[in-house]
Amino acid sequence: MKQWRNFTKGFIKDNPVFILLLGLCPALGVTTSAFNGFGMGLATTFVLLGSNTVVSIIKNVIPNKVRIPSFIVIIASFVTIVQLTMEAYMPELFDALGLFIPLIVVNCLVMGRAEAFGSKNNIGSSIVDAMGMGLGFTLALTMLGGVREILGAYSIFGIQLIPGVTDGMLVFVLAPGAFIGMGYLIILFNYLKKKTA
Amino acid sequence: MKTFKSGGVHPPENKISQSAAIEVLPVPETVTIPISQHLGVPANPVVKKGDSVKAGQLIAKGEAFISANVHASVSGTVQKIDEVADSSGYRKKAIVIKVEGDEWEEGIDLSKDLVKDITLSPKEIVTRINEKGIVGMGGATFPSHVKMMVPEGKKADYLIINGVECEPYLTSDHRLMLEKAEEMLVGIRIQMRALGVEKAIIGIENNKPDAIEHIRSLLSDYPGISVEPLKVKYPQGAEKQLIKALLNREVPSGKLPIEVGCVVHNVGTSVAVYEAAQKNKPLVERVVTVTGKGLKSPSNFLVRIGTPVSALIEAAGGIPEDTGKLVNGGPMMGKALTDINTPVTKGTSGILLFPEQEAHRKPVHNCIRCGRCAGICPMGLEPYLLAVLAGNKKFEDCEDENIMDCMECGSCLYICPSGRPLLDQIRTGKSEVGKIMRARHK
Amino acid sequence: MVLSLFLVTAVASFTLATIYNLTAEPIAQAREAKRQFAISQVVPEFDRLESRNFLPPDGGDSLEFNFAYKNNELVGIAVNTWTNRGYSGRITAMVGFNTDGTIIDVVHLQHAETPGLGDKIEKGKSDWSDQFRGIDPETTAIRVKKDNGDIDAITAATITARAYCDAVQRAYDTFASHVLSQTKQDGGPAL
Amino acid sequence: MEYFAIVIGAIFVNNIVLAQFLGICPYMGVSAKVSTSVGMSGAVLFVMTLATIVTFLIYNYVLVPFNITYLQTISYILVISSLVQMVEIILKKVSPELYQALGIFLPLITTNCAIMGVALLTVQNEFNLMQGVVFAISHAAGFALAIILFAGIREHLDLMDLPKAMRGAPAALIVAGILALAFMGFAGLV
Amino acid sequence: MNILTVSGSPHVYTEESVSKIMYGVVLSLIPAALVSFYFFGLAAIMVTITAVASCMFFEYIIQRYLIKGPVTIFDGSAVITGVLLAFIVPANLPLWMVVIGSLVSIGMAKMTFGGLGKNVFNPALVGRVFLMISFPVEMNMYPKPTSFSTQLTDIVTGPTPLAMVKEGVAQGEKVSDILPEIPEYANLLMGNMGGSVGEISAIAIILGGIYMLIKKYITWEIPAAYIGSVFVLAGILWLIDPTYYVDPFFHLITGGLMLGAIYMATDMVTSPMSRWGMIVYGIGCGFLTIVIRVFGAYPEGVAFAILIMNAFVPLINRGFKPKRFGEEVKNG
Amino acid sequence: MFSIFARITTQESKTHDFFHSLTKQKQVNEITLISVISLGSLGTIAAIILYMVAQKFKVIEDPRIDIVEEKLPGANCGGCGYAGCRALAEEIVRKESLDGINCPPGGNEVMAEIATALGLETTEQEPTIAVVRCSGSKENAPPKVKYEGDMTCAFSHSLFSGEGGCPSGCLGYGDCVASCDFDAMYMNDVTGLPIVKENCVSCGACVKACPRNIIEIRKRGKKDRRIFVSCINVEKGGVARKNCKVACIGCGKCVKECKFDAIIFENNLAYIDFNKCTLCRKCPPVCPTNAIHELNFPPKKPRPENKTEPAKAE
Ligand SMILES: Cc1cc2nc3c(=O)[nH]c(=O)nc-3n(C[C@H](O)[C@H](O)[C@H](O)COP(=O)(O)O)c2cc1C
Ligand SMILES: Cc1cc2nc3c(=O)[nH]c(=O)nc-3n(C[C@H](O)[C@H](O)[C@H](O)COP(=O)(O)O)c2cc1C
Ligand SMILES: Cc1cc2nc3c(=O)[nH]c(=O)nc-3n(C[C@H](O)[C@H](O)[C@H](O)COP(=O)(O)O)c2cc1C
Ligand SMILES: Cc1cc2nc3c(=O)[nH]c(=O)nc-3n(C[C@H](O)[C@H](O)[C@H](O)CO)c2cc1C
Ligand code: SF4
Ligand code: SF4
Ligand code: SF4
Ligand code: SF4
Ligand code: FES
Repeated sequence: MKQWRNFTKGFIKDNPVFILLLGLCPALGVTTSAFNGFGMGLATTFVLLGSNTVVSIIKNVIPNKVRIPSFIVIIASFVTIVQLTMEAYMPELFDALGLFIPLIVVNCLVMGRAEAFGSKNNIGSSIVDAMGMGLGFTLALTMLGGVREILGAYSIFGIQLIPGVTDGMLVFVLAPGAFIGMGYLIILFNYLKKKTA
Repeated sequence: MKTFKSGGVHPPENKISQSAAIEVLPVPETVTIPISQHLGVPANPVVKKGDSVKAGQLIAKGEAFISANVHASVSGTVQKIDEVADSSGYRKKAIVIKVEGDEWEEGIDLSKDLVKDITLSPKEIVTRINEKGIVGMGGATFPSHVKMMVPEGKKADYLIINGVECEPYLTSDHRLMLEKAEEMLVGIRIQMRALGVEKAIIGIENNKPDAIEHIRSLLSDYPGISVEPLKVKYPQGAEKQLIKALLNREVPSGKLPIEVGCVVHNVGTSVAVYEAAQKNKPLVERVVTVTGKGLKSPSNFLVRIGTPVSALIEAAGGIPEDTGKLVNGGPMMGKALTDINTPVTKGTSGILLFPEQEAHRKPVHNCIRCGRCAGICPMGLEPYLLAVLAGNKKFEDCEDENIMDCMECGSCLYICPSGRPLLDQIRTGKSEVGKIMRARHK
Repeated sequence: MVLSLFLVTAVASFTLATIYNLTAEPIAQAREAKRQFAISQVVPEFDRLESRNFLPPDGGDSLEFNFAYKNNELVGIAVNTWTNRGYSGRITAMVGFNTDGTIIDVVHLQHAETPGLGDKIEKGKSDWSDQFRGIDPETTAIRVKKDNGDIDAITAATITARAYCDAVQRAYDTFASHVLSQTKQDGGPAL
Repeated sequence: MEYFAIVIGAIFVNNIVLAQFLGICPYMGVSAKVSTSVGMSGAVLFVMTLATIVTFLIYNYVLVPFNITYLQTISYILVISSLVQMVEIILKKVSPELYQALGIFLPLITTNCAIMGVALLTVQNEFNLMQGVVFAISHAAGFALAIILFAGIREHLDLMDLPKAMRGAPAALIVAGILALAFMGFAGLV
Repeated sequence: MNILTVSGSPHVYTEESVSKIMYGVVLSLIPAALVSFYFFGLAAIMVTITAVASCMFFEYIIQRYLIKGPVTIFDGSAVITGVLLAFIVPANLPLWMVVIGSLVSIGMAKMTFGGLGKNVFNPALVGRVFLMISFPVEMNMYPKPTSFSTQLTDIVTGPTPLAMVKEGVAQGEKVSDILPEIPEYANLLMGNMGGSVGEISAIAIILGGIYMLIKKYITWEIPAAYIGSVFVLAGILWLIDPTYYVDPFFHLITGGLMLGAIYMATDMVTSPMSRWGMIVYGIGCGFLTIVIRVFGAYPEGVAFAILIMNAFVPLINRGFKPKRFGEEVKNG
Repeated sequence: MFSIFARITTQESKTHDFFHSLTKQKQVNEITLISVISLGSLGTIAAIILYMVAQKFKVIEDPRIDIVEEKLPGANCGGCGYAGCRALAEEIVRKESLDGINCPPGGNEVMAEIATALGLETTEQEPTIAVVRCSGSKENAPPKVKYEGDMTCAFSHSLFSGEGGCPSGCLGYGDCVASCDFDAMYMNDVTGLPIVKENCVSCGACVKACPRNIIEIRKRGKKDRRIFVSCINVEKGGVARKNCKVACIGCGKCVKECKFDAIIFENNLAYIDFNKCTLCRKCPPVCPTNAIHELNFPPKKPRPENKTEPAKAE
C-alpha cells in the first residue's frame, strides 16, 4: 500500500512539474507536441530509473566527499546511453528533442531524486519512486504537449482534429504558449491536488 | 502670488460662516475639562471632587517638559474627576465642573482695552505662556512655550504667523484676524521679543482679502511685521509648506522649522499669547466655527473650554434632521465625533456638520495607479505605495519609503478617484513604524 | 576517495564506451538511411550513388553532389544545398536535377523556421514546395513573386520562402557551373 | 558585425530564458526580489563565461583529438560542477563580501541547464573561443535582463492581492508568457 | 438624527471617480471611431461592437464564477479595453478571432492578476500581440480604406504604408521610389490609409488626446516623450541616409504610433507614476518602436515596444521617485 | 529497456544489429581504452582539485550545517526559496527551527530527519488553542455609529472606540482571521465575531494581530473543554453594561463561587487562570451577564447556546 502511494504520488499530489516545479526547462522546451513530450518523459524516466537504482546499490561504497561527483557521473552515463540509443534507433525524436537530451543531466528532478531517495532507500523503493516520479513527469510533459498541440496545431499525437486545417493558434507552438499553457495547467493541478487530498 | 511648489489640492472652499461675527456663547451648566488637551504628557489634577473653583484657576498642572497647564474655564464646584469619553469614544480623565455664577480669578484683566506696551522680559514671557497653559491653536495643540525656547546652537530669524486657514469651511482664524487684529499684532510683537527675532510674516490666503487689507492698515504701528497674501491651496497652513511658500526654505525631512530659522505660530495662539502676557489671562476660551450646509445659522462662537458640542450646535440653530457626520475640526484634518456631547477643547477650531449624503466615503475600487495621489502629495511621497505596503504589513519597507514624513494632510485620500482608504492605511503604517523605531532606540 | 571516484568514472566510461561501440554503427546507418531517403525523394530510383563536392560560384561551403545511377546510367543528381538567409538560421535542402538541368523535386533536410509559419517548406506540412517540381531554372525565375520571380511566397513567411529559393538557386548555379557546363562542353552527360 | 549579431541575438531575439527555455528553475526560484536576482545574474555571468571557456578547451583539445566526442555530456558536467565548487570555495575564503553577493548562488548554478546549454550551443554553433566567450556573456546578459525584469514585476505583484488560484507560480508563468510574447517583437533584428 | 458615521480624515472627497475617467476616455475615442467607421464601414463597427461586448462578457463571467468577487463590468475599463483592442486589429479580422483576442485581453492579461489596476501589461496590447503571433495571416491583411461601405467580406486588402516602406527598402528600393505609391501626408493624417481599425487618423486621435489632457485623464509626459523620441530617432536615421530611411513625419502619422502614444502608453495602470519615470518610459517606447520598425521583422513596433516597456515599469517606479519634500536642505 | 524505444519507432529490426555489433570491431578496444583513461583521469583530476581546494581554503563553519546539508536532497533547485541546499542548511542551523521551511523534493521525510538530527522536536507540551474573549456580537453590543474607511481592526482601533462603543470589544473586521495561515479562523457573519476552529495550531499570529488583545492562547483542556471569561472590558460595571449586554461587570460572584482560587479579579474584570481551573463548571451559572463561557461540555440545564441571553440573577 505504501509502495503504491509512493508510486502514485508523482501523478498529481507531488507531480514533479506542476506541483514541485522541477525540471521546468525540458517541460517547456520540448513540449511542442504531445509526442515530443511523451518521448522526453520516457527518456527522463529511464535516466531516473537507472540512476536511482545504481545509486541505491552503491550508496554504501561511495565515500561521502565524492558522493555528488559520483552521482553526477552515474547520471551523466545514463543520459549518454539514452542519447546514443535514441540517435541510433529514433533519429527523428532525437532531432526534435535536440539540446534537451544532454540537458537531462542537469534536470533537478533527476539529481534531487537520486540524492533524496536513491541514496537513502533500498533498491525496491528506489525503483518504485523513480517509476512514479518519472511517469508523473511523463504525464505532465505529455499533457502540456497535448494542450499545446491541440491549440497550436489542432492536432493530437499528430492526428489532425479538423481535417484540412493545419494552422492553429501559433503562439501555443511558440515560446509564450509554453509558459501560458504551463501556467494554466499548474492551476488545474493545484485544484486537482486539493480535490484529491 | 506665492505658494508652495509641489503638490497640494484645492477642495471647494465652502467658507459659509465667514461673515458671521464672533458671538460669545453663554456659559453652560456643566463643563467637562479633559486633563490632556495638548500634545505630550497629560497634566496632573490639583483639585479634588467637591472643591470650588473660579474661572481661570489652575486645576491641572503640566509637569513634564512637553505638557501644559489646564485652567478652570468657569466658576463652580468640581463635580467629579473621572474617565469621560473624548471625541474618539475612548475614556480619558477629565474634570467635571458644575457651573455656579461666573467668577474669575484675581489679577485677570477682563477689560477690552488694548494694552500695547510690552513690559515682560523674554524669559518672563515664556514663563507666562507656560503658566497660562497656552498651546498651539492651529490644531496640533503643541505647548507653545516649548516652541519659544530655541534650542542651543539654533537661531531663529523669522517668526511666521499662520493665518492661512486653508481648511475648507473653517473661519475662526479669519474672524479673529478681522476682529482681534490689534491684539494679535501685539501678541506677535511679544512672541518676537521672546524669540529675539526682528521679522515676522503673517501668511494669509487670498480668499480672505478683507483680513489682509485690515491687518495691512494697522501694520505701521508694529515694526518688523509684514503680511503676505498666498494663493489658495491646501495644505498651505501646514508649517513646512507655509515656510516653503513664504521663504522658499525647505525644512529637512524629520526636522523642525527651527532648522531653517523659523518658528510658526497660529493667529489664535498669538491672541492667546497677548492675553496671557498683557492681561494675565489663561487659555480658557477659544473661537470655534460651527458650520455645515444644512445648519440654520453657521456661526463663529467664543466658547469656554469644556462646553459640550451640543450647546454650540443648539446655538447655531439646532442639529439638522439629516445630519450624518459630525466633525471636530476642518473637513480635511478633523476628527469625526461619536457623540454629540463631547466637550470643546483647546484644539477645537470648528464643528462641522455633514448632511447624510455627504457623510460617506466613496465606494472603494481597486487602485488604478493613476498616480494622482503621488502627484499631489505635498511631502513628495507615494501614498498608493505606502498604503499598499502598510496593508501588506511590510513596515520596514514603509520606513524606507519615508512614511514618517507624511503629515496626514489627507490630500491623497481626497484626490483618489478609486476611493482608496489611503490615509487610513498610512496611519496604521506610521504607528507600526513608530513602534519599530522606538524599539530600535531602546 | 580519489580512487573511488576514479573507479566510478572508469566503470562509467567503460560502460559508455561499450554502448558507444554498440550504437556507433546503427547511428551511422541511421544517418546514411536518412541521406539516402532524402536523395531517393528527389531523384528516380537508383542502385548506385557517387558523391562529389563542388564549391558554389558565389563562395561559401561546398555542396555535396550525389550522382544517382541506375544500371550505370545517370538518372539524376541530388544536390545537398544550403542558405543562411532563413528566418532563423541555416536551411538545408536536397534538390534533384535531371541531367538537362530541370528540377525533379526539392525536399528540405534541416531548418529551424517557426513551426506553423516557416515550416511550410516541409513536404509533410504543406504542398508549397511542390511548385519547384519540373521547372527549368533557365526559364523560370526562382524568386518569390514579390521579388518579380515566379514562385508563390508562403503567406506570412516570405522570408523563409525567399531563403528557400536562394538555396535552390544556389544548387542550380553550382550545378550549372560544374556539371551542365561540362556536359555542354563534352556534348554528353558527365561522369 | 558578427559579434554584434551574436550579442543582439543572444540578449533579445533568442533570449535564453524567454525563447530557449534554459535556466527556468532559477528564473522561477530566485526571482522573488530584485536584489537577489541581480546577485544571481552576476553569478551566472561569471560561471557561464568560465564554463564556456573550460568546456571549449576540453572539447577541442581532448574530446575531438581522441575522437571521443560522445563523452561530451559527462565530461562537461564533471568539469562544470568541479569548477563551480572550486570557485565557490575559493571565493568564500578570499572575498567573503563577493561570496555574500554572488557566491551563495553558485551551488544553484552547478546543475543548471543554462550553463550546460550554452556550453553545448557553443560547440553546436562551431564558434571559436572568442566568439564563444562573447556568446556566453551575451546569454548571461539576456538571463540578467529577463530575471531582473521579472523580479521587478514579481515584487510588484506581491503587493497586489491576486486571486488565490493565481498566486505564485501560475501568475509568474503567465507574466513570463506575456514577456515572451513581447520579446517576439525583437524577431528579425539579426 | 441619523446614525452618525465615523471615519478617519479627510471628510471630503473629489467628484472624480474611476468610471467617470473611463467613460471620459471612451468619449474621447469617438472621433477616431467615426473616422474608422467612415473608411472601413460596417466591418469596423462590427469588430468594435464584438470586442466591447465580449470583453464585458468575459469580465462578467470571470468575476462572477471564477474569482467570485464583486462584478465591476460597468466601471468602463473593460469597455476601453474592448474599444482599443478593436482599434488595433484589421477591420476585416474574423469576428471569432476578435472574441479570442478579448478573452486573452481580459482573461489572461487582466483578470489573472485580479482585475482593474493590478495587471502589469496593457490588456488590449496583449490581446493584439497574441492575435498577431497566433494568426499572422489574418492579422496581416489590412483592408483598403473606402468611403463608407457595408461590405463585410471580400474587402480589398493591401499593405499598410509602413509595410510598403519596409518591404520596399528590404528589396533595396529607394524611399523616394516607394513614397509616391502612398497617399500624401495630408491624406494620411486624415486617416486615408490601410491599417488597423482605429489607428488610421492621427488628427482624430490627437483631438481625443487634447480632450483627455484638458480633463487631466492623462498627462503630457508620456505622449510627448514617446512621440518626441520617435521623431528624433527617425530624424537622425533620415539625416544619415535619406535614401533608405523614411522621414520622421512619416513615422509619426503612420501605423499605430499616435494611438499607442496617446491611448496605450498612457494607460495609468501599466505606466510609471512619477514624472521622470514617465519620461524615461516614453523615451524607451520610442526607442524600441524605431528599432523594431526599422531593423526588426515587423513593419510596426508600437505594440511590442509598449509591452516591453510595461515590463520595465516596476523597475522604473523604483528608480524614479517623486522629489521628496525636505529631501535635501534648500534655503532660498 | 531498449525494446520500449524500439517499439515506439517500429524499428525492431535494428535490435538485431545491436547484438550483431557486439561481436565485431577491433577498434572497440582502442576507443574503450581512450575513454576510460581520459574520463578516468578527468574524474580523478576533478576529485583531486576539489579535495585540495577544500583543504587549502577550509572555512570554519558550524559542523551542523554539513549535517543538515547531508540530509537535504542536494538538488540545489531553489524550490525552498533559498539559494541552494547549503544556503537552506545554513538558514536552518542559524534559526534553529524548521518553521516555514519546506524542501519540495525532499518532502516531509527529509524535514523529519533534519529535526531528529538537530534535536529540534518540540518537547511534548500540553496542547493549547486560541480563544476569543469577547461576545460583543451585533446583538449584544449593538452598533451606535457607523464606521467607514479601511476595514481593518488595526485602523479602526486607532481611530475610535468602535461601533459598539466598548473600547475593549471586538471590532469585527477580522485582522485575526487574515493573519491565520492555517485556515483555523473565520468570521461569523451573524455575530460579527471571529471563531477559532479546532485545527488551530496556536501559532499566536492572531494574538499579535488583534489590536485589542482579545485573543488568548489557552490550554485546550481535557476533551477540548474550556471555561473562560469572554470579556476583557475593565470599565466600571455600569459603563460596560451600557455598551454590551454580556460584559463582565466585575460583580465578583464567580470569584466567591470558585473553590480553587482559579479566578483572578482585577480592574473590574474576572480572569480564569487555566492552570488552576479544574473545569468544575460552578462559575458559569452564577455570572449575571453570562460572561463566563464553557465550550464542548455536554449540555447541562441551561444549554450553552443560552449564554448569549442575559441571565436572570438567581
Ligand atoms: C517632540 C516634539 C518636539 C518639538 N520641539 C519643538 C521645538 O523645540 N521648537 C519648535 O519650534 N517646535 C517644536 N515642536 C513643534 C513642531 O514644530 C510643530 O509646531 C508642532 O508639532 C505642531 O505642528 P503642526 O500643527 O504643523 O503639526 C516640537 C514637536 C514635537 C512633536
Ligand atoms: C495639513 C495641515 C494643515 C494645517 N493647516 C493649518 C491652518 O490652516 N492654519 C493653521 O493655523 N495651522 C494649520 N496647521 C498647523 C500648522 O502646521 C502649525 O502646527 C501651526 O501653524 C503652528 O502654530 P500653533 O502651534 O500656534 O498652532 C496645519 C497643519 C497641517 C499638518
Ligand atoms: C515568432 C515569429 C516567427 C516568425 N517566423 C517566421 C518564419 O518562420 N518565416 C518567415 O518567413 N517569417 C517569420 N516571421 C516573420 C513575419 O511573419 C514577417 O512578417 C514575414 O516573414 C514577412 O511578411 P510577409 O510574409 O507577410 O510579407 C516570424 C515572426 C515572428 C514574430
Ligand atoms: C488614459 C487611459 C488609457 C487606457 N488605455 C488602455 C489600453 O491601452 N488598453 C487597455 O486595455 N485598457 C486601457 N485603459 C483602461 C484600463 O486602464 C485598463 O483596462 C486597465 O489596464 C485594466 O486593469 C485605459 C484607461 C485610461 C484612463
Ligand atoms: S496624507 Fe500624507 S501621504 Fe497623503 S498627501 Fe498628505 S502627506 Fe502625502
Ligand atoms: S490616487 Fe488612488 S487610484 Fe490613483 S494611484 Fe493613488 S491610490 Fe491609486
Ligand atoms: S492564527 Fe494561529 S493561534 Fe490564531 S487561530 Fe490561527 S492557528 Fe490558531
Ligand atoms: S478579535 Fe481582534 S482582530 Fe479579531 S476581529 Fe475582533 S478586534 Fe479584530
Ligand atoms: S530544468 Fe532547467 S534550470 Fe532546472
